[in-house]
Amino acid sequence: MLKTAMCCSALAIMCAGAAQAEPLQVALVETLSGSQASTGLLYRTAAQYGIAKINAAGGFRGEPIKFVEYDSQGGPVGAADRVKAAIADGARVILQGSSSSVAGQISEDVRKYNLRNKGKEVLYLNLGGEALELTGEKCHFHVIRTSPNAAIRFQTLTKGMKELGLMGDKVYSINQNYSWGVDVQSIIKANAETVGYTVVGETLHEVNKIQDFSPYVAQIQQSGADTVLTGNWSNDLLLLMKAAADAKLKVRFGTSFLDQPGNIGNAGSVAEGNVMSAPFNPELNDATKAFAEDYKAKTGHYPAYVEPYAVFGMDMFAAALKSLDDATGPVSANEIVLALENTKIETPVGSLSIRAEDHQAEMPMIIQEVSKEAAFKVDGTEYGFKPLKVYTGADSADPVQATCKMKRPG
Amino acid sequence: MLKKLVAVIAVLALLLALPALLSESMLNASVQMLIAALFATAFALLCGQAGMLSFGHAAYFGLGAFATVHAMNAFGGDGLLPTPLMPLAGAAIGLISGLGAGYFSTQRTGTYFAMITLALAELLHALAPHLKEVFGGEAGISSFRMPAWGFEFGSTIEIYYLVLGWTVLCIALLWGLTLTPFGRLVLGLRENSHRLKFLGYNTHALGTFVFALSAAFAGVAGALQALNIEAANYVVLETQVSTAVLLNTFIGGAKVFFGPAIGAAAMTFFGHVTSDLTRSWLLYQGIIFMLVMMYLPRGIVGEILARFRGEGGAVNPVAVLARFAGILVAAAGFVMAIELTQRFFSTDYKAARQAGGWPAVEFAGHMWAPFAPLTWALPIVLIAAGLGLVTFINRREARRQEAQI
Amino acid sequence: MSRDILVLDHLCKSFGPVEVTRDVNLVIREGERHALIGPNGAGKSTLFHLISGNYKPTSGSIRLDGDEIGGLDPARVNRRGLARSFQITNIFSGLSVAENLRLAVMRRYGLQFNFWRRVTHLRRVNAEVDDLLQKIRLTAKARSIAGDLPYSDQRSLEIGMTLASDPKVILLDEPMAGMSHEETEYTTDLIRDITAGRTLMIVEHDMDVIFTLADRITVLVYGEIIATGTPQQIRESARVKEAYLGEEAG
Amino acid sequence: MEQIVFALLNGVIYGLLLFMVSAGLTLIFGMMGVLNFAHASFYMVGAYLAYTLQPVTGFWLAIILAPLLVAGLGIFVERFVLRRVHAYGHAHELLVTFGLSVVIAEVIKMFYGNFPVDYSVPSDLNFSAFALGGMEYPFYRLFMGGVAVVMFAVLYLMLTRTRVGIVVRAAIYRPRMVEALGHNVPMVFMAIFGIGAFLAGLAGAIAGAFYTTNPNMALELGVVVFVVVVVGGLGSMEGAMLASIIIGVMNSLAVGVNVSLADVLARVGLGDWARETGGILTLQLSSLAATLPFFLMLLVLLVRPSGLLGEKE
Repeated sequence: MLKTAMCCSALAIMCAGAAQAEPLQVALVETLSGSQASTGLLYRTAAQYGIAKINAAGGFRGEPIKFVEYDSQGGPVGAADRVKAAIADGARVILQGSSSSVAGQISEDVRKYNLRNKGKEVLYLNLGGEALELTGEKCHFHVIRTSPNAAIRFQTLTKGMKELGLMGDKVYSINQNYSWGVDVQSIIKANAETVGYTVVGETLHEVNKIQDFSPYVAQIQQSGADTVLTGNWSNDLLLLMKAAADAKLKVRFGTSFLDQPGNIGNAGSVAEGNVMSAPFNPELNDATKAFAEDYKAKTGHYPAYVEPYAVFGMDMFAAALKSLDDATGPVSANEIVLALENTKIETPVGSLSIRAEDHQAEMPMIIQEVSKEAAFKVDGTEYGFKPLKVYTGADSADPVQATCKMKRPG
Repeated sequence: MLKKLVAVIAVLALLLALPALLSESMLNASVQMLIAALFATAFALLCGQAGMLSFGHAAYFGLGAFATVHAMNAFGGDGLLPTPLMPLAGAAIGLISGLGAGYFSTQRTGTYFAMITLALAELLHALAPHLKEVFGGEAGISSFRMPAWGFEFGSTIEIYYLVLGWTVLCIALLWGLTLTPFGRLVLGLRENSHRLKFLGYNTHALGTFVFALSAAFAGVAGALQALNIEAANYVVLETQVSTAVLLNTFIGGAKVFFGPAIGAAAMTFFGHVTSDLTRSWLLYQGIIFMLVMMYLPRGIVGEILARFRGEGGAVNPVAVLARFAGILVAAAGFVMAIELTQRFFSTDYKAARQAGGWPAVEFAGHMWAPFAPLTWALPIVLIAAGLGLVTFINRREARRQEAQI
Repeated sequence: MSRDILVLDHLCKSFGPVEVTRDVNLVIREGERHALIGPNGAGKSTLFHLISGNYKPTSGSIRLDGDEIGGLDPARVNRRGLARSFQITNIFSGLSVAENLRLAVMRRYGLQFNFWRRVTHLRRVNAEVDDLLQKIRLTAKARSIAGDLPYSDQRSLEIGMTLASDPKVILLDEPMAGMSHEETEYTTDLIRDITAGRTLMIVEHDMDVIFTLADRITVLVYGEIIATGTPQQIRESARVKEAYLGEEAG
Repeated sequence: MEQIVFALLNGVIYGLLLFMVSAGLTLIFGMMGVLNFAHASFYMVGAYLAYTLQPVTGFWLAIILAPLLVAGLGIFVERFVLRRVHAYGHAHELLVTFGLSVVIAEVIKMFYGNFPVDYSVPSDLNFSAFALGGMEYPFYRLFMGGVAVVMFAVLYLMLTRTRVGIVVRAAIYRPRMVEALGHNVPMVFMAIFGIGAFLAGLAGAIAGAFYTTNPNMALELGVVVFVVVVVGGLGSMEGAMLASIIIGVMNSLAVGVNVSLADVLARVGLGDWARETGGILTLQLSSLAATLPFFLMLLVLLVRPSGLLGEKE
């Protein structure tokens, strides 16, 4: 079945202002058009998949969940506008994931809205904004992050690479110069002693502006590093790897977003042997295989990049709703948050739970490498991701940040 | 004169009554439209009236937004600068930065002027994320509207009236400006700045000052946006913001006073509605813009006004209606072709093809198979019929006018 | 005898290696109509550009009523009391005729950075504009867009705008260029009318105009003055004849 | 030492790529006074077309056919879009090409999706040309540089040695005069537009395989190309070449320079103060590599507005 029949919000606009809709309304506020749309569209697919599952299982309190999409048109400004529209249209839950800056804006918008509208609170389910401050100084009761963050990704990555013997002693850290990249860089430095490596060089470069990475590669070469750790994504990762390969630089890359669609297809053999820490791998076990196949049957492609954990986040949400399903009538966001704090689910990769102190999800992380031996090939190449090691949620968890001072209701 | 007055009062009354007529979500869209309208009107002072095409007005809009957020955090909504007066902070920073930027950029004209404004804005945009104290890094700076003067400023309605008040005030001031000696000199600057020099005017000072005024009002628009979303993020300094206001201004008509405001409001509304309806809305926006540039060079409002003034001969209502009908039919066909193509190439369709074969897709309540002749014949027939009608009317009108002469 | 209003003293201008104005010494007396003639490329326009501030002199001085104006920008030169017209029509073609003149008049009333008065309520400025309209015989077309006017009317407007800043010295650069015989006669009358009591310096190719209009004439050849005198003197000057005939023969 | 050689070589070759794209733009800008916003879109279209053709025709034919198709697109745009708005002035021409760039990007996304497509260097070209100090230098980079140099030579000879070139150069400076002399200037414009589009398309077809082919590639390169044209001086082919290489080398060298204003101020004893003040003063040059061209452009515009080798303002 083709699901292009989106709920058009123009209609919603016209009938809003009428009585609040009975079914629970969930709004996806994502960048769905323009130059930054690619990731937003993946979150959309995952969210649709998750909602369809809930509704197939009977919805919530006898009604299917009403799912509405809003195009935030790029940045935080558009998102702020669309969040207002979504709430005005009756949405009680906001989903978003593709950008930390948008996540920060939505988090603040939800906080302010809830302060002003006691009893009509809204929940923001952050499916992928990974900046540390979202569960640090910006944390508050009505935001839940179901994705990993910089700390989770890079402490598992460094530990895993070291234990697997994939990391040398000399590490070069190259990252994008904004909060995410800065977070990653500081974690790489912080872990150097405990894991056992030296950072021989570090670079912060401009985000998505550099066409030619060869100067950076020359720097890496000069530093004598054998391992490059980078939180880069999209073009910045691809061009960096390609430039390294062109210079025949003999280093291994440790990354977090290598599985973005198109990356392996574009990098080809260049990516072989590079390592990634991510919350999913399809060939881990039968459950992951079944999930991957089911996802492909519904959406046309295997779950990749942000999609798996966005789906698991939706599963988490579904489980929390299920625990509230015994009553009738409308549900409050506070109830959903409390239920989420108490929910622990088994995803195909392992158990997933939300930490009550800062609302960061604890989830298993899988160290994997790009290899021809992988069962699930990506981008139509002969390569895929071969799982090497699994860290459970407890193993991978980062400590709660001291800056998070969450006020709980009541 | 009386007619104009009646029209202004009617529009104002409608704007005042909007909160009672619209849903909250639509009211929120109206706030965006008002801000865009003010920004475009401020921009048009420079680009339409003074004839200086700026590619970097996002800078002043953004600086206004940041100044306001800092002011909100510093004053907490009372004291010297209570919440309703916050836009003054935006105006001040816009004026100051505009004087500086204007001083440099107005030393050149034409494309060079445009390139300097572009470079200045790009520099600011590139530096901003590195200056965390001022611009808050990529998370931006957040704030909170504090109550003042007995208002909470919590609800959309209160914000609407606040934004409406400022927008009407600023547009009125800009309108008033066109009636003053300075306003007329600005037109002289556009028409022939070289001649102005030989009439004893300091054109560089004039240019700098127009630039600064335009930046100041753009700063107010930025301030209103900051008040509305209670935050500022360096993405407001992006090139897209500069180009959006440019497009809005020219779609409305840069040289007609209310053209930019109407264009901006219309395009904001268009984006608001279509972005949730179709993935291809940016494509439509681009095409609309190109068509306006090619066929309505004075902008939509500008062309309508020119017709009212009787340019291009007497208006034949039947011909106008027929042309409209033709354009609508062709547009329908075109939209259908685009939407179907978009659907057949989408990832959703790939998913649907998992089962094998070439399933049909839904559009406008019908299912269309990719290889059915009707699927493609219908849009082609619609486009041909629509354009054919327009061409036919145009030829007939041309003949009629020839006959009259 | 009237005083010297405009004095050019050893004025030189070169563009790179090319000397366009060579050691020009010239005195214009207050109230006279002084014509500047010379073959094409003699540097007449350059001289106007130098006096009006469009070019900066390489060396030498230009004094207006005793004050040095050489090297000042055009706006300052204008404010010192010297206005000029252009060979190629140079008006605000998108604005109305009255608006063109108003812009030209306003400056003298200090109305540059004025944001509080309405242009329609500037009584003295508008009175002056009406007066000018009458002088240049365009009252009936006051509200027409300047760019839509016929060529000769545009030329009249050009002269009107030059006059509007009430200058001590007026420079007219080929005001009759491209005009028919009737139009030329009409414009000659107009110029005589409106420059009564002012100092005029004019560049023109039409010798009939020059010899009926000018009190004195200066002949410029290859950037150098070869003669200055009354029309009678110029007519009889051997050097002028030689220069002109030589030019035309070649 | 090897580092510097590598950096210079990389810079020069990146500069040569910039030149390939900006060559057409500067010709068009010089002749018509139009900054063609859609020019970088031609670069993108070239890459996508070559990617599409490659499986059918093979790499070599694809990188020849794709630019030809792009040239056709350019001619179409000139004839049916630009010529129409020509009478309304430069602002309109510029804006209509801006609209066109949006349309092209959206159409590309409609057919190819949002992610980069897997267009890459064919394996038989994927070898290193030489090694220096432990780093190997990819042959394909030299190939890109070589194509650009050949292109420059051909263009230069064409413009200076042929009759057509003389007409074109004359049309850049005095379009009316050339028209009066009986040359068909609109035809010349159209041809130049086609050639410019061809060059951009060629650059895209070649560079798209080396870098990435994605829907944002026009956006990324577009503004830098403007900078090249303005810095080089409009209409000046040699200027474009010079500016491209300056920007390329600057880009490449700046990355290795970890100097901030604070370090400079430390020379005069203000280092501590600067570091405490932070902000812009402690910003390292290397993190601003992509911003430097704008500094350069600003500087050139304010000091020498006609550009490095431009002749008219």
